[in-house]
Amino acid sequence: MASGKPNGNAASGNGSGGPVTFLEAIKQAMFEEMERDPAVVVIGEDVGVYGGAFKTSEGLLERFGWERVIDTPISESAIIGAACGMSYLGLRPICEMQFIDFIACCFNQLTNFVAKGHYLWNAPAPIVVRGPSGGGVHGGPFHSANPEMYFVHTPGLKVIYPSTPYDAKGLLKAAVRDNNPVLFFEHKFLYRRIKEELPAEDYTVPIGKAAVRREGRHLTILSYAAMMYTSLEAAEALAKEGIEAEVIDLRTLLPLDEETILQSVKKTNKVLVVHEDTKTGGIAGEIAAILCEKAFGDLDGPLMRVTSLDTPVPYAPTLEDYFLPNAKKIFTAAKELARY
Amino acid sequence: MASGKPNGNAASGNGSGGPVTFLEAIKQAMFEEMERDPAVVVIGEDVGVYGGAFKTSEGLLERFGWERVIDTPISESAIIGAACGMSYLGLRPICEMQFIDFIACCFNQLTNFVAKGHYLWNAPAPIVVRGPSGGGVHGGPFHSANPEMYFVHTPGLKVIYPSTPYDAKGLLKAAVRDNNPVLFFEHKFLYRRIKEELPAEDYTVPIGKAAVRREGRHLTILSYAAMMYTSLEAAEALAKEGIEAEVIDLRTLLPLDEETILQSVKKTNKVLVVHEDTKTGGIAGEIAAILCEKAFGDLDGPLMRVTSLDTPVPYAPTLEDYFLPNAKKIFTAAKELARY
Amino acid sequence: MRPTAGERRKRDLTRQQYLDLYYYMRLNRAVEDTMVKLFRQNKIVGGLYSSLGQEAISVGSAYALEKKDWLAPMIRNIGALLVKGVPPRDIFMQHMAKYDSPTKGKDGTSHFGDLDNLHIVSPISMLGDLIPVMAGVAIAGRYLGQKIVAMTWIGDGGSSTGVFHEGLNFAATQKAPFVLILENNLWAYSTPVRRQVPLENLADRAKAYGIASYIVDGNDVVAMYQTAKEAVERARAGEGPILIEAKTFRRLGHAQHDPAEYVPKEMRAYWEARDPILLYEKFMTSEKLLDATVKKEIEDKIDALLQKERDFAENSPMPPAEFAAEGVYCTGDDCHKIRPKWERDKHEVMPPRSSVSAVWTVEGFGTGKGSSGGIAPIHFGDTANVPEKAENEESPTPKSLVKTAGKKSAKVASARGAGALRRRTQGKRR
Amino acid sequence: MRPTAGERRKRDLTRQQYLDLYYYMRLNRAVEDTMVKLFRQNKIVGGLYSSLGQEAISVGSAYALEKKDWLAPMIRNIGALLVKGVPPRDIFMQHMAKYDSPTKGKDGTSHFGDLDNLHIVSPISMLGDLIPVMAGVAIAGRYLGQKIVAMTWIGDGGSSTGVFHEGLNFAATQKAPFVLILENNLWAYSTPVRRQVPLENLADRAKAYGIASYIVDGNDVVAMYQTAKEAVERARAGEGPILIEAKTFRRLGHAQHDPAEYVPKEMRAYWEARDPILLYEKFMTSEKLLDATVKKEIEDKIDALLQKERDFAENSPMPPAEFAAEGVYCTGDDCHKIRPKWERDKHEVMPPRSSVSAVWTVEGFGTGKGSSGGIAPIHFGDTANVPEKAENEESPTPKSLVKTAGKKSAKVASARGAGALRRRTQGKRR
Ligand SMILES: Cc1ncc(C[n+]2csc(CCOP(=O)(O)OP(=O)(O)O)c2C)c(N)n1
Ligand SMILES: Cc1ncc(C[n+]2csc(CCOP(=O)(O)OP(=O)(O)O)c2C)c(N)n1
Ligand SMILES: [Mg+2]
Ligand SMILES: [Mg+2]
Repeated sequence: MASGKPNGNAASGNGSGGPVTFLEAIKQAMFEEMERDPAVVVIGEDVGVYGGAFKTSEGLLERFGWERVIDTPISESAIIGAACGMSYLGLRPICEMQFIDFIACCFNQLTNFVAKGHYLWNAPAPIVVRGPSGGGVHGGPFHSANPEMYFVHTPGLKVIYPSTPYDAKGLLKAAVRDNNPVLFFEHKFLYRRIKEELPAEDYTVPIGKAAVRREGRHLTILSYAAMMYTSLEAAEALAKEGIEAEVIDLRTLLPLDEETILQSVKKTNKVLVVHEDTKTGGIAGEIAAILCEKAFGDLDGPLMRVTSLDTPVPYAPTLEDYFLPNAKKIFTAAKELARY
Repeated sequence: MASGKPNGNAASGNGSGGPVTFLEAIKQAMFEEMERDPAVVVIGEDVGVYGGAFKTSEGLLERFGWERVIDTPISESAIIGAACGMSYLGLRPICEMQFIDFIACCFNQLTNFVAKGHYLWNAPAPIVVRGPSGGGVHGGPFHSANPEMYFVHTPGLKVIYPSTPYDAKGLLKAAVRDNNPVLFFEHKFLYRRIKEELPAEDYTVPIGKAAVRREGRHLTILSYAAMMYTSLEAAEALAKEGIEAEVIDLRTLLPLDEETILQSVKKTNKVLVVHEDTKTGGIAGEIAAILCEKAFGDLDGPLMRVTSLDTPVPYAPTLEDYFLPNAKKIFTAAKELARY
Repeated sequence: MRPTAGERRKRDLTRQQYLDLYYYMRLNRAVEDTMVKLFRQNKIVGGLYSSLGQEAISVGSAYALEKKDWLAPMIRNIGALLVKGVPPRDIFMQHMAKYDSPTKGKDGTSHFGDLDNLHIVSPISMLGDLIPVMAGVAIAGRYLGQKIVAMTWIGDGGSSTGVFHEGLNFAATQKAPFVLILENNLWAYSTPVRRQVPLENLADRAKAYGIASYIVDGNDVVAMYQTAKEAVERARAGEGPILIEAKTFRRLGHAQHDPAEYVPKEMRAYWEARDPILLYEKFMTSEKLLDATVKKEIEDKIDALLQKERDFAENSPMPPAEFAAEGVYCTGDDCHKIRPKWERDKHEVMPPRSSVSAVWTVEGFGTGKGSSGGIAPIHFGDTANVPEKAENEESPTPKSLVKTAGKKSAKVASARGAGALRRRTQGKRR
Repeated sequence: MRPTAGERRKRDLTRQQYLDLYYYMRLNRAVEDTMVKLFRQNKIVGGLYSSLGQEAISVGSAYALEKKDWLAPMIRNIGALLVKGVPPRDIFMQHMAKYDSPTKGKDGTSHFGDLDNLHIVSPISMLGDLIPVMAGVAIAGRYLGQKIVAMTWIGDGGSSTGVFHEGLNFAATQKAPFVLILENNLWAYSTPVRRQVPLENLADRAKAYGIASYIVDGNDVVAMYQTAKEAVERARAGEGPILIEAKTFRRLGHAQHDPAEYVPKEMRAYWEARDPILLYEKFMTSEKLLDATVKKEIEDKIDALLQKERDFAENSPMPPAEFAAEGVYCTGDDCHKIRPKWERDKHEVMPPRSSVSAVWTVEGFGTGKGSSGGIAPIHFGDTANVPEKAENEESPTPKSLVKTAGKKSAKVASARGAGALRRRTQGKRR
């Protein structure tokens, strides 16, 4: 296999034909970006020979070699620091956190070094930091994190949290090509549960643009990542009761696509934000403040939120189910909101 | 001096008579708690012989000795980790971050180990993490942090950010006695600028209670730390124009004192949040969401916010002044809000 | 403080101790075998890690601790928990997320502790974080006069984390009574040790902190125990933290999901032949410490125990959903019952007896001045300026450089006499 | 790769090099003296750090770099910036937060870089963070075929940070062409080195990574240069990262606000007598490299230069307020102009030439299998189970343990033959 093409299970370029999983979409994005540009390298724990704890980088080492697929020691700060240094010479490193929870271990490098470089010293660090995030798979309190708000609150970073294979691939490619540091969260619940046919040709999805997943006129549900599906499920149930929810996938959390949000609010006059992240300090608050500033007159009801509980992610399925938002909670909140 | 009383400049107990600075209040709180309870120890960089970079622990080593005032290597994760371990045997460590910015270096220990212990394993870690925070003193991008929201978004922690010497002392004592991990931010701009007479006797200020600093009926300004003074200054200017602002000092950011906030909103029907923290993801958003949930009917105007810019803290005084909120910006926003 | 050879010999084990080590290794393995069965029946909620082939390390090292000592397990230290007194049911229930488990289903695997009785600290998944925590436990114990030792484990891979360094360095500066067992099982997930740490012996990590270290065959339970015992007693005696590298091998994948095909077959085979239980059985048999009857007795005892424990675990309910919302904060008096247990006169740490002169003494140079009355910068440019001393205001005291920097002159590059400087070699190559 | 003694001798400096070192040390000190004046006139915005007495380190080490090499300064490395080609005005303006400074007033002190021309990376205040960053620079340069070396500095205090460990360990696993100068000035703010690091020689930190290290007299500029030069060339030749401990002393306080009274007077006096410029002047004079005329010339040149640079800096405006809002993100094409400069055939790193067999080879045991087609856990309990191999399915290949664990048998505690186990000593005490 030393110089062969990757095999069927390994990474491959676009267009194998059938629908691909979220996980495969990530792999394709990395594969294609590495094919396109030798400045793109992958760095992380067990990303090479093993192909990543979730096999998202499987086949990359085989095709691109040891210099471009770097298995590191267990040192998240070294991964981010080294990637930052590499980007200073024109490389485009994609860093993997084995689980996104471990991003806490390189918080300083990311928020103080990487995020501030362009503003302070004109030293942009175009790196991508990606990894499996989110709950619902009984990963327990240290393998289920939704750390997005720590970074949405850090000027200088961009934060992406896609929900479909199409977006995952297109946004990851956009992230690699972006001149800023981008955090890219992959909800592991979606990795193999969602499949989609992808275009054969190269494409990107623009960073900073939300997508309307379902049109509706009675209220707007804003969500992202795994909660998109829960929200859509709730929207179907609401439709049966005559409530037509517009469901918007935020996709990028920093910068937020205010335009799409405001447009929808103008139409529906009511907003429900659904996020899997914990409640206090979650993105629903930021959206509430934006709506106050820019659409107060449009609001016929209060912004409402359905979120996880303000606790660590518990391990037992009974507890985690209770902890997480679900379609019923969304349905109930939406019905209440619709009454305004 | 080996066994003597601390001298005039060093730490001393309550009641020296005259008004004391914010800094002195902090020192008194630590001194008195250490006198009261041998379980209380202080740990951090240069806290012993030097008495802390800002001299907040001056005299403590002299009085309490090497075992209770621990000069550490430059290792923030070791400080937090060790404090957590010490607390497991019943000690009550007060950890100093030399500048609060360096809390980013122990982010993982704090948010994953310390914050989650009680919920997960019934292992509360009653430690206090304190340090100088905030801008306005030309400390530049790495010595001016307002990191409160990272921790307000972390269930299991408590977050305090006082504005007066009285509160600083009373809340720090309450933090030491609290059975949960408490982050205690000391705005360094206030250290020597604010003086106040303190009670001679032992007292605490309850965690989780806001304080109404100025009564008013036209709108409510919510703020904390250094921005309290800026808000009060703006309130005076507003009063001259016939606008009476109620100014509330949040004091504790997690848990927020919703009762006091809601009470005021019931009266004024308008809310302006002022924080020195950057805008996106700042606490104003969380407050906006809470008001939507619990006081939507009371709001006659949109929640407005005056905050720092969404950038790192710039170094040059011209830039930092522009970056920070000031009385004029508050005044302008409040006038606009009052018009609703 | 170090024991003489004579003292060491006396530490050879009693028959009961030999049997204990055997029992706990067997129990460790049996508990994990049971969990593999539970896993295959889909009764384990999350991942399942294995310490197959590493049991001698967990058992031998934990067996060196006294009841009052503290430990914190990592994922492959079920054996240490058993030795410390955790009943197997707790381990089963942790993995099954049952309501009767120590964490009541909130956390899983070996993530649980017992601060009050067994003196066990829960780990978190982030590798290395326990090291400063256990250093803190160690110095708190010393502060309270308890004469305890704190112990934890770390993998070859985990030794690359920043917090390993901060924790061990801090422990060393504090001379904390702390023993760290570095389980070098040659792999960190899929990454072989040479890609994580460019060292022959990971015990050399200790050299960065000036602390003592040992290398021990981690598949030899007696060696493991004796080494740990010596380390624990040295640490207790005040010699500071000690690092023990135990050489071993991770026989299965990282966790149940991982077939570990990246490991050469021959390597696995080599280590399978060095199974610590097999080796120990051979030894015990040849030393007449074990025969078929005793072995059978032990096996029956374990079988019976585990059947009971497993039944209990299986019958325990899942936690009620609403319990998820409880317990983020410790509120009221009931949730924090830990009070410092003073085993020294606490007045020693209270003024006036605690008071000291707050100055540094530097060997060869005396002490500086205390800091009282200093000022600190707030506006960075607004503090009083320090008058700079003229270069030669004070006449130089010609002290030996060796003392100052604590360096041995032989190792120092450069000429002392500037005239010779040109022809000197430039730096000791090391 | 190591130079022979003969080669080393040839590296003795030219007259011009000797003079350059002198010039830069004097310039370093003069620039800082000027800044002290500016500080006292309240023209410096933030704090002011000093490298008084440490100039030989910054100058000697940076002088060992080639133009294409990269460096990143810490707060006490103004001298290194000057050697690398930064004009003094930039340093003045950085401290004065002027609009013409490299960061246009957004950041201060030595916090600025020049990625395009001078190859300087800006530090941040958090100590140690530069270490992995410069390791990344080093491996990126190697990847592009540029044959560069990356250099940075760290204090005795900074060597206790977690990121020091992660960065240096990573660099070592990568054999990165990276040189780290550990400036042991015996104090970290108010804390003496023995309270931060329990080592005689901080160069021993290197032993945790199996990398080469040197100890050098940091007040001897020629030794510093020659040591750095040798290290730089060894790193460039592929020997991996190298740590140099430079022994020195922080002559002033941590920054201008700190009178540093905690330092014993005698210690300061001792080191004042070892001023690196004085020592070097003595040496140069005795070697007839410097006389009063040359010295005067150099002083005049520096005076004239700094007068001009200072005037420029003082006349530069403060940044306009609105500029604060600009530049958080790089938008458009103008703000990121860095393109990789390939100095090797880039097809080497593109398929098919880049393709490899994705397996680990373990010395003595061959290779494992590639990972293609594996699956990963998502619901932690939902993946296919790995059939466990029976203990003795494969016959053990009796390979030497020495190879396996890479350990020397002499160092290993425990008996190889289990029968001897009882009477063996338990672990090599180290
Ligand atoms: C800080 C951190 N990064 C990554 C991980 C993911 N992870 C869990 S175990 C593991 C490998 C651990 O290897 P080692 O320390 O050698 O222990 P072993 O599994 O061999 O017992 C990794 C990478 C983690 N737990 N913590
Ligand atoms: C991570 C981190 N913690 C704390 C500080 C605060 N601080 C700045 S310099 C310093 C002392 C540094 O000592 P050393 O590394 O020896 O360098 P020196 O000042 O002696 O050159 C400290 C504690 C910091 N900059 N970064
Ligand atoms: Mg391992
Ligand atoms: Mg130093």
